[in-house]
Amino acid sequence: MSIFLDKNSKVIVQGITGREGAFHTARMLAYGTKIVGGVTPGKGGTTIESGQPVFDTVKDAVDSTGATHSIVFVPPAAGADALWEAHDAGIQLAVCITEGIPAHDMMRVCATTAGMRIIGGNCPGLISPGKSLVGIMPGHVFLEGNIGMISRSGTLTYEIVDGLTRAGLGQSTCVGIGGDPIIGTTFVDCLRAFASDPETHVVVVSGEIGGSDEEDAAAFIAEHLPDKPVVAFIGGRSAPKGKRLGHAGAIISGNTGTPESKVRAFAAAGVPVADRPSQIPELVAARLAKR
Amino acid sequence: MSIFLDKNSKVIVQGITGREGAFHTARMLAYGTKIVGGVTPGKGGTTIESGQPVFDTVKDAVDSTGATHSIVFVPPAAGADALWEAHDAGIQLAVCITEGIPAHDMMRVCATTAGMRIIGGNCPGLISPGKSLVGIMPGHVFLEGNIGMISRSGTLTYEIVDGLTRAGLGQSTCVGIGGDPIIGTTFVDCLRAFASDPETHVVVVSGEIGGSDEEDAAAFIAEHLPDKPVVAFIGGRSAPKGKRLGHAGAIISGNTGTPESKVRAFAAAGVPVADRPSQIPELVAARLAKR
Amino acid sequence: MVCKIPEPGMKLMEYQGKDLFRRVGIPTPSGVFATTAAGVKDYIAGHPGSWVIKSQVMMGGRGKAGGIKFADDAAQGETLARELIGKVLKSIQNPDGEEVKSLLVEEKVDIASEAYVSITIDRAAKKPVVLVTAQGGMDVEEVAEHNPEAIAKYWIDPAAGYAPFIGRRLAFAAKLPEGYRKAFPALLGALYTLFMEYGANLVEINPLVLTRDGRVIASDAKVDLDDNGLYKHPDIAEWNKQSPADEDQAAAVAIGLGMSNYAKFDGTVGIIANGAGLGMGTMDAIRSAGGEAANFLDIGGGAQAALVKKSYNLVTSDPKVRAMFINIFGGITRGDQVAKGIVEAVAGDDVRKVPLVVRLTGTNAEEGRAILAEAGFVPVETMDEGAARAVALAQGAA
Amino acid sequence: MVCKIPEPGMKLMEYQGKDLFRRVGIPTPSGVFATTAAGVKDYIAGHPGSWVIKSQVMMGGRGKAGGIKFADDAAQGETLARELIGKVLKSIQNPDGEEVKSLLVEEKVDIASEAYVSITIDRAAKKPVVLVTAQGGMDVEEVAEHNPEAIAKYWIDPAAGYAPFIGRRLAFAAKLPEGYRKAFPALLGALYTLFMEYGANLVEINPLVLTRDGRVIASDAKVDLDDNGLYKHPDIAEWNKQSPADEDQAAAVAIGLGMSNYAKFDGTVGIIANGAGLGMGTMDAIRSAGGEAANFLDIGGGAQAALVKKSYNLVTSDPKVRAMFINIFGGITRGDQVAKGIVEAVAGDDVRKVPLVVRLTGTNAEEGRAILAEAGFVPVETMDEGAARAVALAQGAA
Repeated sequence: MSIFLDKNSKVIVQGITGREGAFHTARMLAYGTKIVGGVTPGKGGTTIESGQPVFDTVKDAVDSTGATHSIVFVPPAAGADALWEAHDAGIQLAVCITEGIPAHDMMRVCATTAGMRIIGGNCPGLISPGKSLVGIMPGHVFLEGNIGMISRSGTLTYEIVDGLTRAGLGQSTCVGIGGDPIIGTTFVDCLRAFASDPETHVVVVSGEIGGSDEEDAAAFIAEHLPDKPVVAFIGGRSAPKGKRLGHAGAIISGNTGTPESKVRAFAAAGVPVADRPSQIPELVAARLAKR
Repeated sequence: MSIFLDKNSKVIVQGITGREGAFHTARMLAYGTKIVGGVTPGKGGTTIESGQPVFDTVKDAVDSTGATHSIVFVPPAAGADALWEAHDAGIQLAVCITEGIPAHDMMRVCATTAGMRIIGGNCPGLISPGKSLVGIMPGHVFLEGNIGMISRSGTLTYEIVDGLTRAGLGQSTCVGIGGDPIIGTTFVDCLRAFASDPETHVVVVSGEIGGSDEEDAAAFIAEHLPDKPVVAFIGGRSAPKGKRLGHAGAIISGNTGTPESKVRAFAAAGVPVADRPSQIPELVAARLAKR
Repeated sequence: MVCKIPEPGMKLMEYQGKDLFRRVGIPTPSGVFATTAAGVKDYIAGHPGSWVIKSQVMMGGRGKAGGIKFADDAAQGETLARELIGKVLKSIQNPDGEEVKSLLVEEKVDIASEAYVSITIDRAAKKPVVLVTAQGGMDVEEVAEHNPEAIAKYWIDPAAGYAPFIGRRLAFAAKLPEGYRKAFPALLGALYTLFMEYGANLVEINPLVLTRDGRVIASDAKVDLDDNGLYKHPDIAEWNKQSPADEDQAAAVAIGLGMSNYAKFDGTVGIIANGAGLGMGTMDAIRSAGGEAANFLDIGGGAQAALVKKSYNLVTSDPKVRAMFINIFGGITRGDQVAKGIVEAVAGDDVRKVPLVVRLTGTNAEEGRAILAEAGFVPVETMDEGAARAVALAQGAA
Repeated sequence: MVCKIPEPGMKLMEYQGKDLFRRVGIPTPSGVFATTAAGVKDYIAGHPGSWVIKSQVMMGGRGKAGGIKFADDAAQGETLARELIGKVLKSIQNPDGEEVKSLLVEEKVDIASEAYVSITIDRAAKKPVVLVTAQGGMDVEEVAEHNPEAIAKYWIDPAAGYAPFIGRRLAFAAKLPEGYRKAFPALLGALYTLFMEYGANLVEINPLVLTRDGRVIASDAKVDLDDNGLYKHPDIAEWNKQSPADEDQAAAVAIGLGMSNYAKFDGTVGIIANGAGLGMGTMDAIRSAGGEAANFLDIGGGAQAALVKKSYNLVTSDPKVRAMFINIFGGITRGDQVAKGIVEAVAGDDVRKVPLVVRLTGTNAEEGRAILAEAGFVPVETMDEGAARAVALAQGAA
């Protein structure tokens, strides 16, 4: 099993004829993703080289293909619009690759797209290895298996997964939740989904300094995932302490977002934290052995 | 039984120390309504003559009293704000007496207060005779019983109910849904509630020319209320045909809002339409006799 | 109220609508507003070229009625303007005609294509609805009747608001020519901003012109504002005071009623009621009794004595009124206040007295009936009874 | 990125923040912005009275650092301005100090009370959060620590937006003095408009002053804008170009990176990585290997060869850099493009050459490795290995 995405998920590409859209559409198709079409306004009625139809609007695409998943490759200024269009057309899950969508647009998007799961923005996407890839991840790094993976960073995900795969530890689903300030799906959302996936045996959470997502994840794990082992990594622990954003930031969550507070939170939840990505496979293997 | 309101409903009054608010609070208390407090910003901590506490905010009032119902007596420019405040504080049903809230404010209110039922604006409120009155209706006209009543107009409601009461036909709940262009609760919403109230035996729908609520109600009755007799009245049938609002209005619904179209719709749904309010009691009695 | 289906509003003249268009960034033709022939002459003299001179009237069909002219120089412009100003335009929609008091002089654009776009309120959906068709420049109702699939519709969620994909989708669905596509999403966004910010019942651009040089321009402007929202824009509310579009509205506002609380009809029985529903019901009862209402007047909720008196005077100022039926069922309106107003109204020397039938029940009815009794009035018991008596009095007095 | 927790942004000076305040209708003290002592003198000469002269700096604690003065006439104003302009202010928060380049001259208001209000983004809730306390004029973090219940909070639903009850509730909850109550809901609404329209990470008024004559005025202004939204306001983006607040940001933007994609540190190992996460992970790996990173540089997704070359030059322009570790795991970034950029960068005569370790894997890694091999580079296999080698090279070169 997998979460959010399986081999039957029908996917459309928003921005399919753009430079990045076209490049990654070909890669996703090569991986086996069921890409049923794409959207580029003004190019409706044409097809891309590999034969998939192009539509003027997401609604046309969904009506014609029955797509449930979408992946968004558009410039940041068009990102919110693309997500609203996907929601309006009935898309159930949208992966937003676009980086740098204004945070205030994203707050409004998140508040007005109930019923649609958004992954990202500024994320590498979603992969259920051996089944489907909706993202820009290098598919060959991944291996089908039972490890769930959630990460704020794209390239760090590949780094960690590469290690897992080399150690023979395949993955059920890997979710790059994205690095922008406001993202659609959090660690907790993913952990909740993994919790009810019997074929995910261990979950790897790859966090970063800043924000409070990791602390929230740790609290969720402690309360709701007693039987699902979790292993964590926190990137940026060597970074010099940065300037703070004004005064108000830290007061809201009562949380400093420092590496120490994150490591402490995971430790309290019984989650081992790797010092380096390369340590993760052994931590995972140890947890698997205990099952 | 009754819909929307029963004798245990805890009610607060928004604008309790204003002229209309104070006047109708006294009348509602006299009727037996469980008014547990009210709101007037800046008068928090005081009490009204009859002893109910006044709060600065709806949240304070709800937190202190456990109120679930609210009735709004504020100027039109403050109407939308009052409804948002009620929703935000967890009120479940708000009766909006205020007339003339801008339609665009109300569209936004209706789109952003999911979970709270709004009756009105520009409505006379809600009464479950013998149990509770949340509105400005003259309580003595009403009689406890088994007739449900829904009306777009305030004073026409009293007219019709007066006739029912004189004929010994008591009412379960009477809802004045309000006459403003955008209202929170429609005929159909009320019919749906009456449909599952076993102690409402006949429903009276009092409509008006214009709009398409009556046609929608007729369609709903035909489909969902096979076993609940309904009697209707359409006010304004003698009105000269008015000017139309631009071109676009009629095109949306494909509906002219004329008395003829409304009478036709009700007839098609098996609903007798009274020519005068004074005919309603006999139509109701006939329907009751057939049960 | 009954006469302004679906809802009461303040209609703007074309030049006023275009003023709002410019505030939100919708392109309009260049030009000038003029109230004199000299003004037209001076403008064209200063801006040589071909100009359209458009009569500023509320009525539909002004083109067919001869209200739109073309001028190629200042002298011609002056002549045409002199012809138009003061002219009474008549059309099928408006057989009584409407006098031209002002003109809009606009650049004559080279039209490649004409589209139609409007936003209005869908009361049932509680949402703004956008209509777009590529068949602009003609009556959209005809398009709706003969070619309904040519009209693309979209209901905007007021919580999410407008997003450009809505304009894109509509442009494709309505098959607008490609030249519209780039400008349309932003233009519709601006129109939605106008619709929401200014509280419009209707905003309509017909035609929305695509020029041969690739511009997309609002060639006409129809804007109808919700009068309940006018308080947010005192400058625009002022426009209406300067030139009220409707005499009945103006009369109602003058005595402190809402602008849609009064309307004059052709009958002989004057009516005052509290509440639009009861007012309409009273009109129906008058007709059932064999008469016709002279008016609709809703004193609204919570009316005080002074307003009742003013309303009495307004209704009886219509010489057709032969009898009056005041029908009050008190809820928020209190019977004693109404009774006091009636007594005061009829007591004055400055009022036209007509046979009066009063029906008073509901909140504080006892007190009210006592006040009336003291002044020598005996109220009737029911609406039907009151209607019958008022009709008889009106006919007897005829 | 790592150095601007919680998110990168463009901080405005007080006078710029107040410019935005005035655009949305938030009252600010009267006064003038000046960059010369003569400007201060002239203004006070033309507007006799008591004036506050405030140094325009980004740092906190400018009052304690002597950056705020009071003048009662033009001559005094000139003298004080001359003292302040060019002065380097130092505070605990900013031991390096910041040079004063401009001043804000403002009316000295008669303070009855000082409150605090801010709006910032709660990333976890995905909503704007408002903080209000009656204890204005002091450090809100101290209030939060010692008297947390004095801070009232409200999370605004971005779909519903702001409504006046929010301001009322916060004013009551924070126990603001009664004098604030009338003005506060509209003022907070304006602040929310600014926050959303201009895309602010933070808007803060501290203190929000209630004057003895009953006005409510924003006495200070702290505004931090999300740089991702700056494209919507080119006039404001221009402010930043004129005086970049941060040298690293300016350097990043100059070569076409995002303003938070580069930051300089104290170590000796230069870093280029693709992705902020991998960049941070690479820094961690350098420390694990016993070294320290000289910088953070994220070339972002989909970087082309030219950008890689410019990034190489930027990192090596720091003389502390003794070795370079380029760590690429290709996803949207293609290994061949990066390899090409590395080869081009190092081929130039105009670059400072430092020992270079490259790790290249992921998308188009094979092609990239072929390009590198052709140019004589042998990439390492893993990040740990690359970090270890780069640290060794940096230390060997020392």
